[in-house]
Amino acid sequence: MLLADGLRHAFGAVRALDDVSFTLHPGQTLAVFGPNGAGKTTLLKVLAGLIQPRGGRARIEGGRSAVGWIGHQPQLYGQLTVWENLQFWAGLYDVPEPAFVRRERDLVARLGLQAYEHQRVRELSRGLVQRVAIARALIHDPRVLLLDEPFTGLDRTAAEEFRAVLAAQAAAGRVTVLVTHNVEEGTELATDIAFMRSGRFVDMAPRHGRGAAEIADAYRRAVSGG
Amino acid sequence: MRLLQTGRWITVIGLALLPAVYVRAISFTPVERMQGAAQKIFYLHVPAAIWTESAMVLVGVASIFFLFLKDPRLDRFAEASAEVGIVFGSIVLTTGPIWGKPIWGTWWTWDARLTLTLLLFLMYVGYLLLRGAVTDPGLRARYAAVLGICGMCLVPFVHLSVYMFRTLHPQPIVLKPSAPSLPGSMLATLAFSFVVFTVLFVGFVTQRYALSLLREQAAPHA
Amino acid sequence: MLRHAWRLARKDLLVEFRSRTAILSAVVFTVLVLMVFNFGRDPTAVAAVDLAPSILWVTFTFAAMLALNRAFQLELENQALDGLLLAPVSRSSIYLGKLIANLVFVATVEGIGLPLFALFFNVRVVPVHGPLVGIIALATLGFVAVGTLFSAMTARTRFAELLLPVLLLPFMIPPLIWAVLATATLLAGRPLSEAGGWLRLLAAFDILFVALAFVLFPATVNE
Amino acid sequence: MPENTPYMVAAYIVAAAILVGYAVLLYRRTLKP
Repeated sequence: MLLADGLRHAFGAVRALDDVSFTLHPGQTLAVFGPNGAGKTTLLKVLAGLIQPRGGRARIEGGRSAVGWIGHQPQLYGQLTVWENLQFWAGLYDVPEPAFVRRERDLVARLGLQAYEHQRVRELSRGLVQRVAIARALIHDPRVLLLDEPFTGLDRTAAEEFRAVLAAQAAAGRVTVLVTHNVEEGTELATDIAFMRSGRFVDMAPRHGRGAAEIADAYRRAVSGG
Repeated sequence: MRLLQTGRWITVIGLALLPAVYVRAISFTPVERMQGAAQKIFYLHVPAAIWTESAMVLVGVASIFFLFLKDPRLDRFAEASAEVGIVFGSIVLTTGPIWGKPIWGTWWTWDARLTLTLLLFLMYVGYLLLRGAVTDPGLRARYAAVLGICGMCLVPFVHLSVYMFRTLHPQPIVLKPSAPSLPGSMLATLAFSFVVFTVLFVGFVTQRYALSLLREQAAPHA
Repeated sequence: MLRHAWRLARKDLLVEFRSRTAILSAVVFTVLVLMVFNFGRDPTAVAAVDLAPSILWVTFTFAAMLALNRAFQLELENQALDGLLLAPVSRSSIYLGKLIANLVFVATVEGIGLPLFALFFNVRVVPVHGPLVGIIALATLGFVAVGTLFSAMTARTRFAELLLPVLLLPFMIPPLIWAVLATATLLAGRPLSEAGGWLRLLAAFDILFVALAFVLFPATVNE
Repeated sequence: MPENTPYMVAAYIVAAAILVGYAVLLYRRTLKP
């Protein structure tokens, strides 16, 4: 469960978050669309606990160890192999050895990384690195997944695979918050849609099966009109 | 801007009193037998040195409170006193050698007071360089605070190590715990000079503080 | 906390010794500085023994400086700092991890530099190697504790390589003074007790600045 | 008593120059922040 209650934050004079509140329950995936600088990344960082908000509070059941983060920076060490990276990060999340071995083998299989397990991350392609980043974010079995523009730099097939993995995660009862300025990418995954402009939720509603095109013009109306 | 006006007025008063200090030191205070006229540099050198060191303590204390209260005013004050610390430090680093040349025969001596001031001066420069190198105001303020606190904590260690290393500096006449061995009139002149330097310090810091306030209002960071 | 710190340190050292560029360049740098000292003095004018403490400590100061520049570079090159901050790991264990990694790195360089120093300047180090290593450890801890804290700040600025030395050197001077004096006493064969005052100062410096670094480190990473 | 008045004069001039110089610099900087 994830709760955002009256979140406010500002960098100097610029208001990054202006009274943002919502609650998400397991299985829900919220896609937040908004132009660059609307405060999307700030929102994610506040939810993840990277930034202390000036006002209001964000609460995630299970605290920081229940949070998985995938951003355009893979958070991996190029010199280390895939396995070493996963082991390092799992260690930080205090994943017990047997659980680590089981989860690592399962994630590597599901993400098709068996052939690269002992290769240094530096030598992998962008698509593969993104998959390792996903494995890293899921290695400690987080209840909440925070995704910051995860599709950037991915070609069509890699994006497709990525969506498949995320869909499986939602089914497994995880809460996901996806932040992107690209409406087409985020829509299929979402159970709820929110439009964000200059730190405020202009609109937030369940998707009710609306397609990407429909959401796109609702987005244009909301962002320009408001 | 009211603050700027007060800062300017204080500085003007300070500068107006400065000639009074000069006159008093030069003509109304006895010449010291052993060192001759050069000893009168003492009346400028010591107050400036005291303020150079105190400015670092002010930066440190303001930084400590800043880390707790996150109040930008403290950060501005720390920056202002660091810059004024450099100004007073440069006075010490110029008058010191000028005083040293006739007395000890060399322009620069690694004695306690000068070495400490040089280190303080370099730390102020480092402090302002760090501030210059970081654009994001929040980050800059926090980094400057961390450095300011470390700087303040280093001062006592510099005192200890430099005094122990070797010192040519005449025993600290005024600061000696026992009764100051300065005749009344000299001590009075020193006190008067110290007051004027204090006025100048306050005037400069107030103006510099107001300046960064104006800069922030003029171009609020994106 | 220690567990996480050790895991972090192991990762740093694994990456550092796997890429080997940093450790090799630090060692080569140390040897070169020793050579510069050797050719930089007129052997007839100044006896090696008198100059030895300063040579040793200037070399170690700059070797430590080199290593500390790399401290947080790792996180930045791999853009993994956010990952560390996100993990349920206390800020002080991140600092402790970095501190341990840097200490091991600098100790390795010093471990190679010391025998070479003794060789190049035929200083009889063996009889006093015990207390000498003690002095080196005390001073290095002081350097690296402050250096790790500062490199967490300078790593993200534009000209980190220049800024770190400028910020760090004033903090290295007091420990450098005491270490040189203590080393001189030792190499001159006088009992260690004579250097007691300096060692106490070194210890006091270490305790204060390690504690200070632990307290201040979160301020350098938390937004 | 050694005759070294010129040193005193030099030091006094330098100190005054720095103080007045900084005051002017500050004044000019505060005119156009």
